[in-house]
Amino acid sequence: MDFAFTDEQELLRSQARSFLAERRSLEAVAEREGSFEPGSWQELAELGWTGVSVSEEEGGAGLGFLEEAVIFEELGRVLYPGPYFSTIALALPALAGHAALLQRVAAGELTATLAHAEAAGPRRLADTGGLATEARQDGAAWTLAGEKVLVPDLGSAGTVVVTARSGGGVGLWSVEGGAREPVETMDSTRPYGVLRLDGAPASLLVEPGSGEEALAQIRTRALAALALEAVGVGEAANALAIEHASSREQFGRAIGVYQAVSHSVVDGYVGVELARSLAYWAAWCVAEGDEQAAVAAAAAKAHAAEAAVAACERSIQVHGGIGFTWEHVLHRLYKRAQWIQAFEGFAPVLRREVASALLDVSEEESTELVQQETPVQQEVA
Amino acid sequence: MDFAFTDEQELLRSQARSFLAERRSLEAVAEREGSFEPGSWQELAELGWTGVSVSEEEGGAGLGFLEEAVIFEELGRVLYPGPYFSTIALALPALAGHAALLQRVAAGELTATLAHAEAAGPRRLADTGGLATEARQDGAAWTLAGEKVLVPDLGSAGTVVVTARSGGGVGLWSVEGGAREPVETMDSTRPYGVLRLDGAPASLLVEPGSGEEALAQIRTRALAALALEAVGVGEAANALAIEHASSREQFGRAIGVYQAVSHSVVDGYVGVELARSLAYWAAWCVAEGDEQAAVAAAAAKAHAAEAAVAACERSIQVHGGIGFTWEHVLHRLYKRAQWIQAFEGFAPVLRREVASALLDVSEEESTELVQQETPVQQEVA
Amino acid sequence: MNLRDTPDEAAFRGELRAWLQDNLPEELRAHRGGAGRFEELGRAWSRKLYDAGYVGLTWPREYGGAGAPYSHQAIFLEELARSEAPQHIGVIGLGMAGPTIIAHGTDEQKSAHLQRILSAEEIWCQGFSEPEAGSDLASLKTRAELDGDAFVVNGQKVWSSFAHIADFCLLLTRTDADPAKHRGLTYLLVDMRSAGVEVRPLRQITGEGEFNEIFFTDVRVPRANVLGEVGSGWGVAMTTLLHERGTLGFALTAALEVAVRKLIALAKERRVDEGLRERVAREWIELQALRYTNYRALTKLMQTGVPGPEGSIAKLHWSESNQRLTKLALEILDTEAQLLDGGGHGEGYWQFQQLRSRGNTIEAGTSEILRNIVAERVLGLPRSR
Amino acid sequence: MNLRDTPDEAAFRGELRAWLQDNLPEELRAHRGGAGRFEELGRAWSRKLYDAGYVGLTWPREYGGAGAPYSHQAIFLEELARSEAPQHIGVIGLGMAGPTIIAHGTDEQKSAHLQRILSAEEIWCQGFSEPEAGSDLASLKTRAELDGDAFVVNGQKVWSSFAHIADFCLLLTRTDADPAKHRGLTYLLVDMRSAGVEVRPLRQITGEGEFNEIFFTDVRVPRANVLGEVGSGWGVAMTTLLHERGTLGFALTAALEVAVRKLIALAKERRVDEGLRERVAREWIELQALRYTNYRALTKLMQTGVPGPEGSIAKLHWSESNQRLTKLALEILDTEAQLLDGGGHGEGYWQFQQLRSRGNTIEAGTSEILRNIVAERVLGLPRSR
Repeated sequence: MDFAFTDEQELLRSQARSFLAERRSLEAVAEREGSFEPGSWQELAELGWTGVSVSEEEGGAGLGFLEEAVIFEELGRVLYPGPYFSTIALALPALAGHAALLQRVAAGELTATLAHAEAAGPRRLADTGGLATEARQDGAAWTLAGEKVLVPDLGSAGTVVVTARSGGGVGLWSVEGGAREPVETMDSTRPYGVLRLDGAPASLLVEPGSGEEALAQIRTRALAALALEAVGVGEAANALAIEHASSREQFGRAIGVYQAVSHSVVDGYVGVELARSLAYWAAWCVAEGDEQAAVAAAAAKAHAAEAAVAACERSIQVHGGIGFTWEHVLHRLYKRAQWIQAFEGFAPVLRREVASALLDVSEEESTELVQQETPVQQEVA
Repeated sequence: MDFAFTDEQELLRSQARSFLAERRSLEAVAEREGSFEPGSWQELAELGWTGVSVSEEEGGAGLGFLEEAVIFEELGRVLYPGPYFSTIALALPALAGHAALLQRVAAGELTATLAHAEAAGPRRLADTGGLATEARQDGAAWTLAGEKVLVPDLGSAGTVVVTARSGGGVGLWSVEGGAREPVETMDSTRPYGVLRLDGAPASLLVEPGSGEEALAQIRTRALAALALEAVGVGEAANALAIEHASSREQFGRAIGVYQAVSHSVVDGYVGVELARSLAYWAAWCVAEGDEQAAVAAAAAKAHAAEAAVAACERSIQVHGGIGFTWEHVLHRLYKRAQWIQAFEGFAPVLRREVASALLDVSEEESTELVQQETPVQQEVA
Repeated sequence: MNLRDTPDEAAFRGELRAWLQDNLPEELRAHRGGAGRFEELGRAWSRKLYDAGYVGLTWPREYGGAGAPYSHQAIFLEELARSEAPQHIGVIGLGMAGPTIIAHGTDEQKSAHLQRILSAEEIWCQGFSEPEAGSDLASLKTRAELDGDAFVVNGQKVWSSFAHIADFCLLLTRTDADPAKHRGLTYLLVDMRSAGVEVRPLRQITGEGEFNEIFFTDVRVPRANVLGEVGSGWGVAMTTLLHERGTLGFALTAALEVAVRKLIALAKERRVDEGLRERVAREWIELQALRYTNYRALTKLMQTGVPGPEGSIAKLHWSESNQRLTKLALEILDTEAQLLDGGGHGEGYWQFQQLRSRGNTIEAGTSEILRNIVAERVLGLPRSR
Repeated sequence: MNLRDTPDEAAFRGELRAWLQDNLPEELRAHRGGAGRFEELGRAWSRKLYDAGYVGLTWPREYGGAGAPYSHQAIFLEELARSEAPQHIGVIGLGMAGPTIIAHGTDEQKSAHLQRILSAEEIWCQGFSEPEAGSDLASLKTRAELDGDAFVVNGQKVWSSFAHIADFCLLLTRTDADPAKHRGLTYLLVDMRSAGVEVRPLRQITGEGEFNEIFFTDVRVPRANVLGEVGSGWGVAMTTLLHERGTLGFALTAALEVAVRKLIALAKERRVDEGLRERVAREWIELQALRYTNYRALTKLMQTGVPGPEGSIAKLHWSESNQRLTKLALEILDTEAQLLDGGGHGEGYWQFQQLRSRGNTIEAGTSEILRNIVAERVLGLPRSR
């Protein structure tokens, strides 16, 4: 039993933190109004962050999700506005086996995202009902036709992994063309886009019929990644609250002496620390391919998003008027926390999924989850 | 627009309050471990409280539900452990038209309750599905057979109003016989009982076929009455919290100076004041036979029960260890608040009922409820 | 107890409802709040309300009011909300400046301002808060020094709604560096067109600039513009704040009613699940709780003439209800919660409301300060530290 | 990071699980908590655990412990919870008295008590709180006056678990009326069979008497029973409280796991609706949050030997989770929520748990005090007043 990051992982974290503090701080992001600076992507690539889990032969570091977990959390703390989540959490798993694409991602030459939702079709990765985008094969060449909505970071993504239906079922293709229309979002650091495909050339990534399985894996990774980001966001909001409560004076004293302030800050802190435990658990499950990964990721994302939103709200309240202004960085954290919260369903949606795993199963399976949900004991059984 | 009790009603309240403080105080109830003292019922009758809404011809005061509302709230404040709720809210409406019974109730000679729930049948007044108690007619005589559970105050009730099914549908009968078995409840001031009827002689009160309508009216009255009781209970818990926070010293000061204490007490107070507004609204609707009465009563009971429970919990926390002891009166208030909460459904059940009224209706009807839920404007329309 | 309108109230309501139907311009209906869009049309609409006799309903007739009972004002706000009409643009003049001038003003001040407030010829703003003096108002630093027949004002105010369009400002200043902070304050009525007054909008998290900073640099304010006595500003300011909270309940109920109505429409449109339905019902119930608490307060006000503590309760309850309700709306929008156009209600209506709602527990008395007030003044708990 | 057992941990767990299967008496399984039923059987069960080598797992070998890593203690508590077995009856001896004696005791005190604590021959209770000194422990008034070779103790303690069956008491007394309250306290080890000790059970809102009052009237305590130095009692008491909170997390997780498991069984049995299902899932998630927070703490403890602040966090979180969970269970019982027999789970199980849970935010440090501790010691906020 060892629930700590390794020394190497901790080193990665401290390097990431100092690099980001210097080059990509929260304040700097705010100064650019949260817009993506394409040059920053190359910096990330040079640090090896775009190839963390890409094999060494394909130009990556050959590490795993726990190292990516560190990056997700640290990028969340500073609201990095580039397509790291889209490229690494949403798109990368679909590129497995496609060496050329993986190499370009690792080298920082290619960003990517995933396009799945449709206006009249599925809205969540967990769902492919009504998926209407069509893939057609003409010899070795594929073309796609359809319209995708809610595509994260579409504006800054190089290639787009697209779900579509062909005779063989749902598969995944990559597309570089198509018409892209930006959509304004509350969180401007991670905008959505609409992608219109009208016979755009496409490359097959995941065979028709295997799409649902690929989506399920992507989804679990994405939920875990968002839980980690949320922990970073929440911690940043808490840090601002602690700083303000310690320095702002009213009635002749730092406002942190008042329990209405200090206890609220404590509750924000406790919430994020609990979320951190869940997020690390989910990260470990993903890294290990543990069978609990899907439930752990759903649980962690549900809890961490709520904790991050609550931490931001408490922090805004502690700041008073100044925390309500555009110039203060808090609202950007708050909007990202809300972005995370809305993606793939608010907490009740995810908790219902957990409820199914707990309640709609045989006595034995449920006992497994309840008693042995801690993987600690697996080697005993 | 006049949302105040009349001077006469306020006089009734102050008389009730001083009588109860002297003769039936919360402390005195606690000393008797919450048990019913039959002699107390005659005192209530002498004050006219058992005949408030009974007509003057039948020996009552010929007043209405607003006067009863005052009594319900005041009895709630002191946790009166007799069958007032059962007699006046649950049974009395079913006795309408039966002068002899009404006279006996008004005179304090007869207490009563309502038996509806069945182990394998309906559990709520809103439901008659699966009702299995049978009523049989032999000439002018009726007999009942069946088993009723969750009968409030069965031990102290003289007559029992029983729902049963005959050829003509669901009706209500009164029964004095049958086997009564007490059931231990968390709130010992209002125990339940099981009533077994094996051909017990019965008198018809409400014609078969009209039972559902009668139950619906009883239910609305009962929910409003419980909301009012809950306000009394919550106010009593708040008063104890205020008193303790003002007098208990720790770290050299009254603990009420700490916001962790004072703000919690404020939230308890605010919750009960809001509940009071809803409870009075519901009481007025019942008194006026307003068409919003059912929704208002459900809304008020849902909110007031939660507010009373929360006020008790806050008060226990403010009291610390002493509030957790049997000798302190707080737990009795808490248990009554929980009794109220569980009766006819916890808040989510009642809120779903309100949701149906808001959402499962035409645009126009919903606009009625949303915009004109305030009866203030009815005379304009 | 009678929750129905009296014949007089019913008549007033009927006339008003008909008048609104005939007179409310379509472009003002369903105004979403925020500063941006209302200003141009606001004065004209306010004047229209004034000409029809609907402004200053409870003000004494001698000052241009209607001398009507408070219930008329409540009905007015209810009907305005129902028709989704905006309020009179001079909310600060009507709710704060007017009552304070009536209470403390000279005859000259009364005749100079009161009627012009009602007619929206004068829009007012409030200059109380400062960057270093938020909840701790008495620590304010804006100085006013007597120089001949005028006070010379230097300092900075913040969180001032309407300052960018205001004609006058209720300005609280320090005229004496007395260590007992509450003394030494003086209340001035300041012409916003005076030399040295600069207004800068403060952009909020919604992206709009509803509040402002006001900078005063050697602004000369005639001595005749002192409201009350020199050095008695704290007491005068308390009158202003009493009126701010005293008359708040009905406006808040009206605002919440609009929000609940839209929430219900959204829930019906999206056919939400049982869990969300229950939460929508809760918001409706909380609205009723607010409404009937106000009716209780109104009844007491009409009986005694003194506003009860319900103003603070209403503000606490409304702010938390509105925050919860707007979050619920985004949850109903589900995966579209982030979309500022197309996916949500028109032009990010709910997103705007949700973000804006975070200010509700801060502005006009933070929830922390309001809980202190209720604890000490209503419940009699020992003074919090 | 590896959440699986090491081979050593797996072996320990496997043996323990098999041992429990063979040795746990059926009448002890699913013990609901509370004092009433466990006492008679508790010492025998504890002795059995001791004989099998499962008591004092992390204590040094020289004091009769197993000298095992903390992870074994965590596994022990997990497996105990899984089999619904009660803990060792000497929780105060094991968790508080033992560690404090190890840290501050004389050799004589160590040899007199440590082994007997492990074997359950000595059951301990704690005598800290007083009626007028709850959260403000330093204001305690129980006096101890030196008279020859003994201290004479007079005073009253309260909220003392196990006092009615305890052999010894950890007693914090005042030996000097020093105005600096923390000084002048002396920590005594008191034989509960001494003349002048009277224990009165304090009945709780559950109806059971889990806590006690202890009255001391001219009780003579040999001077050799002072733990630490005369006048240094405050520091010794802090050691006790540190251990109380430091080792708490796993016991709390174990308790919550039992509760969640029963909640899930109840929800399945009652086929609850979607809204309740979601709330059941939430409690399971909160349990995982507690569990993995403890694992983080355990890892840190194993790396550094020092317990982190997670003890306070775990206590805060557990107490609120347990309160919410038990209320949820009653809500699932619906109209049967009030029934103490027949309708609910056996003999009012959930009703007992729900009422008992209200003490969770009061006992062993109120939530208010714990939030102060986290604010000041973990977050570094200025000291709260």
